[in-house]
Amino acid sequence: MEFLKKLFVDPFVEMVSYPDFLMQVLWEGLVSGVLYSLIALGFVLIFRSSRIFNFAQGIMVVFAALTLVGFHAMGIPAWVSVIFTLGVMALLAITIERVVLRPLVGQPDIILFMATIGITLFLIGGGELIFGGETKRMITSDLGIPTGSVDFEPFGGLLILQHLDITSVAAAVVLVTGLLIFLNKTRMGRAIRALGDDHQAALSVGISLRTVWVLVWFIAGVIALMTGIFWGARAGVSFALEVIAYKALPVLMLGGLESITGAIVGGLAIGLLEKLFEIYWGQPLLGGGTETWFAFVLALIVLLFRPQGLFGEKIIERV
Amino acid sequence: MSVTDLEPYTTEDGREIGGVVMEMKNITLRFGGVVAIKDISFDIRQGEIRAIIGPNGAGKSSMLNVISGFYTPSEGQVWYQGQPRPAMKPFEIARQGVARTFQNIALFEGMSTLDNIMTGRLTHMKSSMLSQGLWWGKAQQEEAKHREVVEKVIDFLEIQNIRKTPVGRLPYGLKKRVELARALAAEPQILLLDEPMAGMNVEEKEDMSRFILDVNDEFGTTIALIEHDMGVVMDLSDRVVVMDYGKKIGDGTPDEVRNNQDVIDAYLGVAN
Amino acid sequence: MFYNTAGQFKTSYTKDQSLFPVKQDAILLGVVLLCAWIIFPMTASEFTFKTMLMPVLCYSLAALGLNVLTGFAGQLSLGTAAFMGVGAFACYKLITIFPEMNIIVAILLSGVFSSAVGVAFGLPSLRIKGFYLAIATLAAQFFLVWLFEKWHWLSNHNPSGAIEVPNIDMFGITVAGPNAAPVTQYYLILAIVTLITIVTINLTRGNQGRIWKATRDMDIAAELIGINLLKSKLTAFAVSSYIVGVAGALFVFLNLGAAEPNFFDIPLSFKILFIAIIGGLGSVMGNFMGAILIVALPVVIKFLPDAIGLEINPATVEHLNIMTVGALIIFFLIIEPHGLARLWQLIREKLIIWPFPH
Amino acid sequence: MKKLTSFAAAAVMAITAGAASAEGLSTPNLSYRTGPFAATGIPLMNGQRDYMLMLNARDGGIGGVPVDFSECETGYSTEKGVECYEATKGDAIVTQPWSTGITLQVLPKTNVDEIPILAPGYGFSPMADGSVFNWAFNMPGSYWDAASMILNEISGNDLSTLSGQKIAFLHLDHPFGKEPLPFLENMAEEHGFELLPIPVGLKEMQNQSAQWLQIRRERPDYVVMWGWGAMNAGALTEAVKTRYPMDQFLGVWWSGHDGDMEALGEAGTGYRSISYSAPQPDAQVMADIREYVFDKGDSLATESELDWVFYQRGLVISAMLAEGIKTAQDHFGEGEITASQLRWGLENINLTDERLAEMGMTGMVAPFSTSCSNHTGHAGGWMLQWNGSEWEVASDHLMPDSEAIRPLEVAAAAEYAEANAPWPIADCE
Repeated sequence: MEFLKKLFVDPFVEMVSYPDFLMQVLWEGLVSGVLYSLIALGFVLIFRSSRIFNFAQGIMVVFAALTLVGFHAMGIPAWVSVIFTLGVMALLAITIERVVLRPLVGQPDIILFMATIGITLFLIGGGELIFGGETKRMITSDLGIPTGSVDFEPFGGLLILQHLDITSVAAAVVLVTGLLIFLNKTRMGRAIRALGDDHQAALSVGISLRTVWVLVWFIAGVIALMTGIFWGARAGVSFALEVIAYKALPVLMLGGLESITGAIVGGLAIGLLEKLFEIYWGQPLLGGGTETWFAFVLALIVLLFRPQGLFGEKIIERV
Repeated sequence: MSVTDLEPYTTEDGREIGGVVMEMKNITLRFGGVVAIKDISFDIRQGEIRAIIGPNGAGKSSMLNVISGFYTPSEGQVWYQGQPRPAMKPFEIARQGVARTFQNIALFEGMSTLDNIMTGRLTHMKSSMLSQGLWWGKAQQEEAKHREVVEKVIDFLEIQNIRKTPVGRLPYGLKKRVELARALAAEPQILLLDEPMAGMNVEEKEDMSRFILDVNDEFGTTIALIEHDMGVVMDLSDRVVVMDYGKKIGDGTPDEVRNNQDVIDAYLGVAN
Repeated sequence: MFYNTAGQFKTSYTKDQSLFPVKQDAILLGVVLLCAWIIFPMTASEFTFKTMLMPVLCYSLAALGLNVLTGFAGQLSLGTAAFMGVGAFACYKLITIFPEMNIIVAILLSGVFSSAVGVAFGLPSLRIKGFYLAIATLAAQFFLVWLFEKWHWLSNHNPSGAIEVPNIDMFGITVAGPNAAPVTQYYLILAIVTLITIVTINLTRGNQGRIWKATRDMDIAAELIGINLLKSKLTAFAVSSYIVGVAGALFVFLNLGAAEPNFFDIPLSFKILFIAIIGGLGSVMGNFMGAILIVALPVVIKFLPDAIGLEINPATVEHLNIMTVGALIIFFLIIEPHGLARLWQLIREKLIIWPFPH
Repeated sequence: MKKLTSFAAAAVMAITAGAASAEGLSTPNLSYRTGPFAATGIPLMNGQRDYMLMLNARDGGIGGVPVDFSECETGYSTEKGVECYEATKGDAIVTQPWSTGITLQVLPKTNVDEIPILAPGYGFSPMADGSVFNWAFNMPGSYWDAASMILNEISGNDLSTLSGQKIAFLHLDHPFGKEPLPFLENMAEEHGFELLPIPVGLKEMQNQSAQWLQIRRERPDYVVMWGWGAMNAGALTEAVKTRYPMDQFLGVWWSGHDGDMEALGEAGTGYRSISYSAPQPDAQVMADIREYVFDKGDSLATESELDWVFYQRGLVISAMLAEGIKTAQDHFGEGEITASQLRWGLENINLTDERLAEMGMTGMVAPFSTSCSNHTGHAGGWMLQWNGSEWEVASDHLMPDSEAIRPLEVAAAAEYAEANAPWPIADCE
């Protein structure tokens, strides 16, 4: 009985008793969720266009952030560094397409997946070799990102919103909106989406597969840079950041590997739910630290009932 | 001779045709709102070659999938060996002696021809995982015993020289033959062939027709096949079911079907 | 010339089904076994035992387990390390609850526990496929490691959370713990690895192997020819997790001597996946080749500059090492996606007809 | 496969042969300059390295024998650490494992290999009991010392005042972070304060929002941090975000990295970190480091790093090792001492103020001495406080409550010996 009460009653009593704290929890979850969504979005774009499950997405986040900080450390103005970093990400996209993807065209999915793990290791080693292993500070203020915070006092309590977090949410909304416009309104964008639906059809309208791949990897690089800036501003820039990339995986399970909507909604849902679970159930009942697995188990359970994910279409099997 | 005549008889070429081994009773199959098969009934007799024909989209493949248990009918029942077949998993149906081939070849690409055909025997293999792990003794003997059966099939289908070739490297026609071999190796009660001649050239079709007839003749295997190449079917089969838009529009001997006005309208008129 | 197969005829199916239809293969394997059983133990230093020979064997075994699941039955798993952890923790509990238990028995038994956990996490495989399943196995990975950390009973409430192997005797010889001689441990590992490898070869070349491969190559067709997919997948999970669990117990008890929960975290899973893939999915011997490349080579690279008197910052060496492993993975995937085992096959085919090109 | 193995075998032979040819006093360091812990590790290891380089350049080594200070990269991974231990132990006279996890693994092996293990201010606190842990040394203070000093500081040297208070123990979920738990639990029970352990997993180090939400909810009177690597920066950032009062936030000596604090700047004002070393930028030894190492371009450190707490602590660590070597050399009258001779040396260190002055290190570490039954030295330390731009020594010299610690050390050591039977126990009388 006592246990059931702790499981089903106490958490909700606490939520209602301290609504300001609940709001804080939800806000923290939302901010994480936005970043999960962004990483998942990078995964989805690459998967849709090339069937590659790009494990290197997480490391691209770190690599982009390190490059940015690295350029700035050389005395280059912040925004020029951003442009240079974009250049490096484009170069990276071209190199990956040329050196890794092209020779592996047509190989089984798992082989391409492994190749992206190879890329991951290469970037970790290379990144640390070039930039050194110590944690760098993100050039937050140089980029004009506000620091500090605003306080609200809902229900007589306290809700603290970091300017940084507000900015990152806003920037993510802008980025995603821009991306959706690009995908829906431009010829190139439609090509990327078409490729996800049907390779042959996309090829027949005269789109170069290679151009699309390079472009998609570059877009993934842009997303990575942005994620890197905001996550790096929160926690410093080092390769320890790569672990957040794992969080994008259950998002993909939940949202579906090919669904852009799924990535966004799934990311937010997981960000919110894992924080709620950790604070109200994980910490009081399980000794905490549940955020490492909660999202995966949640996604697993959802998938048992909907094998195609929340946003995938039901597949009729044929022989 | 009419369809309702169920007495055993002997065909002109001397094959024994027995009683009904499988019967479809009012089968209806729906996917969501789409009706793929609508209230179809027919039977398959022991030892005969039974064809299901019809234009593209007539529901032939769906019908075959119902027989092999891959789809469960929305309404109606399949009777097998005189009894209604309960809801079963496809693998259980296979274990009851229903083997099949596939329209789009479904061989195990990572295995050799021999291993592919050996998988046909697995419903007959008994040794436990433990004895397989230990290999020497029971598992080894069993392996050799079933290998003999498989070698007979290989000889029969004249594919000795590709025995150890990975099937991924085989040309299309041979793949089809290996698939037939795999189904035959199971020594099935009923052999289902899903468009066995699709995509073949004339020569390959002739070979395949010969094998189908020989299988039926030599092992007495009951065969149900779907095919849209009318010519081949009419020569091969004892009785033919004709489907169109999910409905049965004709059933009988090739001659009867050929003269059926509905069939001529729906199928022959279109095809020719 | 050396691989001339002319004149080797098979007169029975049993002979044709034997492991080495070609005599030279058997000879080659004999040479390898001779090295493993006699030459290495006589020449290796303690360092070689502890950081190369024994880890290579343990990693090979773990990769073999993964290969049963991924290479033979086609179910991609990213949670191998967690199942190694289950094996290691189970062995630790067995040894501490029943101190009288023979260590070999305990190690072989601990696989049963990882096998059971593997089956539990394998259940979703019937509904979840491909990358979705791979991510689902990550649920096992993260959940189990979390459990190792939070459930202090598993480590007997050791304040550090780590399991530490006590000194264990077998027939009067210390075989585990700090006082054990590396050569003893090496032989024990080698014996168990050899045994399990033989059993796995038998399983995978016979009926069960065909069932798994059929499931892997085309699961729908497999079901329609009479394969119970659930059973096929679950036996694959069971056998795979058993082997992986034994590998974990072996690694911790006979090689490492202690392990923290986070040792079984995801980098280890990936390392084993690399081995299986570089070695060759669907191959038994490939795992050993893969392990040599992924486990032993970095050790060599790491200590080579020092050995030849080259002064390089060790951090630089490590960075280069990580890069090298990454590049090697990509390189091998490009030249032969089916791994070293297939590469060897191709070389062997060339050797069979050598010196005549046709 | 055969070719590969023979290549590997050849390479191994090359290694073993190569390792044996090293000259001088081999004092390998199992360092980590890669991975998520590199940021905090690098300044420490630079300090260690530079001190030895300085001795070689200035005095031609120790007692005229050059020091061979090589590093082996572990990335803070226990498995790689053991690899390094095996690789370097050949002619090493000491092993410096640099992680509590590696220390715990290597600990039983050093008994067999007879190599002293030097874990200054880390490792297993009961190593203080030299009768059980013959070969292990963790001077000048153990984690239990650190925990005790922190409790003394916040209670104004009267632990009973903590009664009824709540102390959150934010720690890395790793052997290192869990190490002080037994002591803290004991103290909580004895003095009636509530201890709230909050673990931070390796994967959560940079995203501690859940932990800090918990802190906000629980409103502890103090937060004591056992953090390392990227965890420290993560925790400090979150503390600022949640407005946790910095003067109620204290860390162990590994949670006081200048780099992290500089990133925080003013916001970190008031944060305290216990330290067994105190930076002395004007000490003679710093002048020597600059003259003999840094200005020659032999150092891996940067200019600003030289004044960091961690860099200077690195110097102290090497200085203690050097002192152990010197003590052994003097006692045995040999320059090229063996591992077991060094063991004796480390067990008989007597680092007095006079000696520290001779070394040019006055005030960098408190004087202490070791003995057979006391391998920790229990030198005590100082509370460093961040003033917004740099660390300040904000307390008098503090001492741990040895009366409370000693019985726990002895009991834990005995338990360890029992679990690892047969375990040799020395007679310290």
